[in-house]
Amino acid sequence: EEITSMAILTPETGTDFGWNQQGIDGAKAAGDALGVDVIVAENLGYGDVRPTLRELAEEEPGLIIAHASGYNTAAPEIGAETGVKVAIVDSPSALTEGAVVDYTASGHEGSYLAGVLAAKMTRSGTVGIVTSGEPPSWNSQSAAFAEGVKATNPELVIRYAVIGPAAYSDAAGGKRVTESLIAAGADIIFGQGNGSSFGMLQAVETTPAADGGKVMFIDVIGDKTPIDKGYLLSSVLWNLIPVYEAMIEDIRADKFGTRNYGINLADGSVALLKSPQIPDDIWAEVMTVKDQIVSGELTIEPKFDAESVHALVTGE
Amino acid sequence: MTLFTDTFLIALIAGMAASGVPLLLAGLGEQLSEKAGVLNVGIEGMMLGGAYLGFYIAWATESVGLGFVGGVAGGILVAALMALFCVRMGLNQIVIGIALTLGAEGATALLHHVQFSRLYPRLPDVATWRIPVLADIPIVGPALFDREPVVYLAVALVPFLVYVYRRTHLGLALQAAGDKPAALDSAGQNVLIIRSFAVLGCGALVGLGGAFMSIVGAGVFVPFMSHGNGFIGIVLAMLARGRPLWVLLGAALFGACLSAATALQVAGVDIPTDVVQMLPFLAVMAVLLIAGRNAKLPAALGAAYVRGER
Amino acid sequence: MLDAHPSSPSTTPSTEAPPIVTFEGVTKRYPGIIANDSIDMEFRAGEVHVLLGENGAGKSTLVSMLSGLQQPDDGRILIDGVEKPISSPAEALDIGISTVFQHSMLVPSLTLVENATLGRKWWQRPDRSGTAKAMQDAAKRIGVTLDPMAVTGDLSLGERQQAEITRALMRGARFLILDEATAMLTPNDAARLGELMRRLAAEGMAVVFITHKLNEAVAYGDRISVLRLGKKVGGLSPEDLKSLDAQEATNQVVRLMFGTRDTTASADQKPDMSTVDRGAKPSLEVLALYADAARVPLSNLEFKVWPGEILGIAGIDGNGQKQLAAALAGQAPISDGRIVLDGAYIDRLSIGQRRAKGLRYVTDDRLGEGTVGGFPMSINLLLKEIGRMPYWRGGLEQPEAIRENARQKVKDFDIRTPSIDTPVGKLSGGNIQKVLLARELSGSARVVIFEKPTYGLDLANISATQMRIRETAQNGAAVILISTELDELLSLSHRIAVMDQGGIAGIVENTEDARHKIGELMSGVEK
Amino acid sequence: MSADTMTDTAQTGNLQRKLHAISNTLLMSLGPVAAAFVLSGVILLILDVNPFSYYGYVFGRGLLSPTGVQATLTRMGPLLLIAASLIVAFRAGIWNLGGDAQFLVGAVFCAAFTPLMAPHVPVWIGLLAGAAISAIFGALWTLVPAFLRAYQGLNEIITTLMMNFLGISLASVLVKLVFLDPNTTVPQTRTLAVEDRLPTLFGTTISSGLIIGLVAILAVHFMMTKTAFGLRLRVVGGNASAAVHAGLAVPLLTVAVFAISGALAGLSGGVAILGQYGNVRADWNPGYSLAVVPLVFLARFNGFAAIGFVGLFSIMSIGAESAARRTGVPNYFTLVTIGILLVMLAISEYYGAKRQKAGA
Ligand SMILES: Nc1ncnc2c1ncn2[C@@H]1O[C@H](COP(=O)(O)OP(=O)(O)OP(=O)(O)O)[C@@H](O)[C@H]1O
Ligand SMILES: Nc1ncnc2c1ncn2[C@@H]1O[C@H](COP(=O)(O)OP(=O)(O)OP(=O)(O)O)[C@@H](O)[C@H]1O
Ligand SMILES: [Mg+2]
Ligand SMILES: [Mg+2]
Repeated sequence: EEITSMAILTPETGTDFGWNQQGIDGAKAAGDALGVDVIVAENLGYGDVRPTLRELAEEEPGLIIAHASGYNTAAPEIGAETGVKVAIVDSPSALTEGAVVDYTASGHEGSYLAGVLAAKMTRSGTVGIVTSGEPPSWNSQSAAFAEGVKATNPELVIRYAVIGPAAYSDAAGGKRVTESLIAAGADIIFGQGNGSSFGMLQAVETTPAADGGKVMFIDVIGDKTPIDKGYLLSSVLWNLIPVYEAMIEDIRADKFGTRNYGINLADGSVALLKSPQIPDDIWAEVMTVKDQIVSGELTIEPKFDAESVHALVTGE
Repeated sequence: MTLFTDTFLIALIAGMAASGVPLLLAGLGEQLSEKAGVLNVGIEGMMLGGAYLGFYIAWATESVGLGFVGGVAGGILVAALMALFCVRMGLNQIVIGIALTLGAEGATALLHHVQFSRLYPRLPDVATWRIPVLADIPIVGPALFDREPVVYLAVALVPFLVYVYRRTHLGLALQAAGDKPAALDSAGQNVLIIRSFAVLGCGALVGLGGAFMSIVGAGVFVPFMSHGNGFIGIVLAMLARGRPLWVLLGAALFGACLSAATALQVAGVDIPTDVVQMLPFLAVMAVLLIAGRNAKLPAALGAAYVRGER
Repeated sequence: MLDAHPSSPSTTPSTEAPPIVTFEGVTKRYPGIIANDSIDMEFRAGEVHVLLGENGAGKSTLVSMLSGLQQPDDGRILIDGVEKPISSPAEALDIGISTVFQHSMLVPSLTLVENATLGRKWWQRPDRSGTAKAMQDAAKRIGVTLDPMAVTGDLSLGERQQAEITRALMRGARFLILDEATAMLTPNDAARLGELMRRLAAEGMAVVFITHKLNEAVAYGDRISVLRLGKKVGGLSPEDLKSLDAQEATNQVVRLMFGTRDTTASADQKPDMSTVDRGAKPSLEVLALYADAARVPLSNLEFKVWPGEILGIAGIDGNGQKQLAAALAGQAPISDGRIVLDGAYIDRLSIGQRRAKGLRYVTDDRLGEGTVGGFPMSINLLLKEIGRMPYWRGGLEQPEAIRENARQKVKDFDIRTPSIDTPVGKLSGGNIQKVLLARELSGSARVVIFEKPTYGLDLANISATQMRIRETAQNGAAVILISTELDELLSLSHRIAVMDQGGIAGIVENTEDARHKIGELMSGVEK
Repeated sequence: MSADTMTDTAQTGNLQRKLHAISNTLLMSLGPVAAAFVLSGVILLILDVNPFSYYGYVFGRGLLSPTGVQATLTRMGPLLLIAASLIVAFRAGIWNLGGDAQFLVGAVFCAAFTPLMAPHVPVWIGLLAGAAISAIFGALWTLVPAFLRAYQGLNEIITTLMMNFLGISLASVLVKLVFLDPNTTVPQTRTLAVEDRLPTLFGTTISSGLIIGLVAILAVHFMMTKTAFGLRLRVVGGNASAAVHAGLAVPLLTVAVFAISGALAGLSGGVAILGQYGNVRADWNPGYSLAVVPLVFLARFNGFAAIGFVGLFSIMSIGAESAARRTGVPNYFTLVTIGILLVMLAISEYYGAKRQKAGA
């Protein structure tokens, strides 16, 4: 079956150096590479997305990518109603031949590596996790990060704080909570949040660690290097291009709906950003762990619930 | 290593102040406006106006001081629309308030999109003033008495407003404008001027709060960053029933609850985050249930004043 | 002293002073009505200019244009001979026009002092103690005592009116307007205010005085203008007033006001003692009643009212009359004692239940609790009958029945309204009262409490209302008549109780010497 | 905030006058729409977008395209229920600003129980039960403000706002911790199967929630303007002291108002779930109540006018989303457009009232 156009829907604008931007940029790149036109519907929020889905379906795209876990009920329903193929996130069980695929993007493997990196680089022995809320993808990355830290050095202390329920845009809250974690001894912050992550970054930039040195920031999903002031230690980068490309190819091969997609270290769709702040020897050690994961020697189970995160950080 | 070190406690108390100041300013502003009879549900919009313009000017001029002036101007800009529509023309205050909130949300997000969304500029740390003796008090001193000057200004506004409300004719005029505007009018004072003044004053205070949020609180502007603070300001103003000190206490309570929530999480106390986040609201509901009694609002609150109308 | 009849006018300035304010063809329209129709009028220094007219004639409208609250739709206003609009109250005050409005213009949440300082420069500190002293001095001039630090909202309507007059005097203006300023005053205080008006005029002030009491008009006025349906229909010049005696002047004014309609005032009638049957069971018994109220708690009230009897309640306004009425009607809680209606205790019953048992209460707070200002007059007439047949059937409104009722009441009670759909708040003060009376006096009542039923009414309406109060008693209801008008009480009541500071100072039979006894009770002689 | 400025216009009038009124209303609502377009058109020009193509898309999508108008009509269902909820409260002088939480609490309980019931009972029973659950829980959420207001005199603006914050949090706590669908990692309730939802109308995608909404708002309008009960509520709203004086059971009526208003808001949540969403996700809050509050004020608490304003709002929100995408304007612009439209509507309502006064 041929596909000449596809649509992607995101809840926020594609300029967040994060989830939305990775989705939109990835879809555009995949489309460019494989000759598929891409319609972008961004900033749709988390409310009623059905009208937009129906409207996009009227243009008879070969695929609609519903790039938010909040869309995973609506998209398959509208897909079924209008006969358009859809890709959704966070619902592996929704897989339907010829109709629905899932790509649960979880950077947990990369986050584990980030944990290893943080454990090796902390001077104070305390690392912090700040999130703007507790959606499944944040949870799985927080949990894997904590596992990576503990696996590297069980003595280390992990401090964990959530800004608020769905406080995605609360930049001031992000800064305040990050400052508290720094005061609690953290000198490396693993931060997840959309707008609020800029507040976290600002806190890191303006608050010295207990020893007077720099606090370093580990970001997720996107690459904030262009706006970095020297505090970005790393980022768990996602690359959705291979995922979307695979979907397009499966449609062309009439195999759509026979498998789900994911991102992982092995094919490079998840990667750890190497910033100049990371010494080469430590980077090499982290890469060793990466190889273990890629080879399957080490498996990291994703944990999507908040309780697992809480249990891991308190070390229970 | 114990968690509750001085540094951590200082950060918690400082965090309380940082999240409390915008609420304090929002509450004081709303209170001023309500006293004069204008129910201002547009303060979320005024806050965003202040946050955006304050941040923009602080960033463009690299001057924090000018930034705060810009914040005040941003708040006043939105408030001027409120004064025009609701005080001058007498349009429905709730409709206009919500319209201004939506409009300011959209406009500031749009401006941010055009100007900052590729760069997300962040401001450097804001200089603090150390208050000699007080700053030496352990824990509380560095947390509260080595702060950005705006914090002192915000707190100083409390006694200042108490003075204005109780000891000046302006205070009486404000109260009359809210309780019985016809009486004020027939006494020869222009109700529309008093009310406009109150609304613009509200815009100035709230805008300053917004600027505090973007310049000091976050150091960055992001869309929708006021995040419901304006609505909490309305609650604080109504709870305080015209008394500025109560707004201060309420803002401190909210700030304290937010800090406490963070402290609980950082300490690893395993209660669901959402439940922890309900704390401040539960606290206020508890206060209401225990101490709640006839909370009288100004009699003419929300009603436009038209001379000779009856 | 209490029956101080108005003294005759003192010497009027013989040389006419120039007018301070002149109206030339001034017209004011409201939806459905021309409230002032081409009015030509002059207000001179040194003159007490009395405006007379029935309820709704347009007197207050005229005042509102003098005081800057309203602008004329047509015509010119000259100030000191120069055309100049009075575009705001501030301007009116600047010109020296100080007004006591018919409806209170005090802020309830402020103290009297604070109200008195309203309007001063905003940055100044209110000089509370200085103003309080000035206020007390001014109050002394009209012979009342005020607590300047009292919160206005705690005061009775009468006290508020006294405070407003005091405030107007304090402003030291050259043009004083008093819109029904004596409506809430005791005859004694009214007489004093009259004397004061004369003094002020003698000092060169222009006074505009609106009243429904013709004796006051004739006694204190230098010039009388009569309005009817918005038009100036005539008046008495100072020369006329000087040349006519009081009775002739009154007759002439009545003719101007009411045309040839019959308005025989009932003031001199005596109550019909035959309707009372004291052998029967009393309709209402009040036993050792106590109630906590903020300013005037009720203590140990005890009285009975028999069917057909009118019990007057006299006393200076603010001595617990309002609280008593509210306690009887069930609007305010009592702390001790019992209330018996037709042999059954009603003190535990709700307002609605008491009403169902035949207790009626005509409040004096017409806009505050008597009506819903924004609702049509027709609905206000049925405010206490909501859901009843025939106006509602099965819970559904019957518009025709409701309108018919309104039309009937408009006719019966001579309510002047543009239409029965007009919001009641837009009617003139007197007409709002008629709506209230029309509502309360229909249906069967066992006990009716009238609270200042005639204040603000014009002569014709007063006599009509008094007639209705009598009829109510004749139909077998027990009536409690609260009034500050001693003459009214004496002409209607069978017995009169005097209230003082929340208690009953005494109850006297309405015999020849009642006036004297009541005077003694009110001034506390018997204590 | 007094409700007595919102007087009922006299219901008298013959056909001719009605026609006149209708054309007046049309003018009064199209005028401000046009003015809003001119103003936001200026902003579009600054953003280098052709305003005509933008508004072409807005109406092309929201009003003229078949699926667009279906989306508009579907969206109206829950909004009309919210409007009905607010009209009851506002007319009675109860400023219930907690509609969003009442909506969510109703929605969450409905979404928690209906999917469990659905497989075991006929569809219509499941739907009825779901609707009842949502209404009951919506009403329960107003209990605290209702009693505080009725018996303590505590101002309901404060309490409903507080309960709003609490209810929004509670809804997401319930979804995350209690009513979680065990079969997915996403914190959301179980999903009601599409075939178990409210039927759509005439083979379109329009949810029959629209009918429920229309019936509710007309019923409320009728109740408030034509029945004794409604009049009692309006008296309480118009002048509470007069209501006491007239012997109305003000506290009971107050509680009743809260209960009805909360139930309608909860039902709105139920209809949204049963008709469209099928489940509730954690942290979901469409904020319908905040959007509808200005609309019912503009409608002067009149049910028919509210239908018009809700319709206009739905057209705008459906259309503007589409127009933003097609013209490349960030979707934030939709907020600006709606903000400007509200101001323009308020201005036209103001002049309308003024003219009415002058002409009366
Ligand atoms: N002397 C005064 N002059 C002017 N305004 C005053 C004065 N006293 C109080 N107010 C105003 O009155 C309002 C209530 O003030 P206050 O602090 O006295 O309340 P409160 O006595 O605590 O109320 P409550 O008794 O109901 O608890 C405030 O708006 C205050 O500014
Ligand atoms: N603001 C207003 N809006 C509408 N109608 C009004 C307004 N003010 C007065 N009217 C109408 O104008 C007419 C004159 O009213 P006005 O108050 O001047 O009468 P009045 O002579 O003072 O009567 P009263 O003796 O009862 O006080 C009345 O019919 C009244 O209903
Ligand atoms: Mg006190
Ligand atoms: Mg009058």
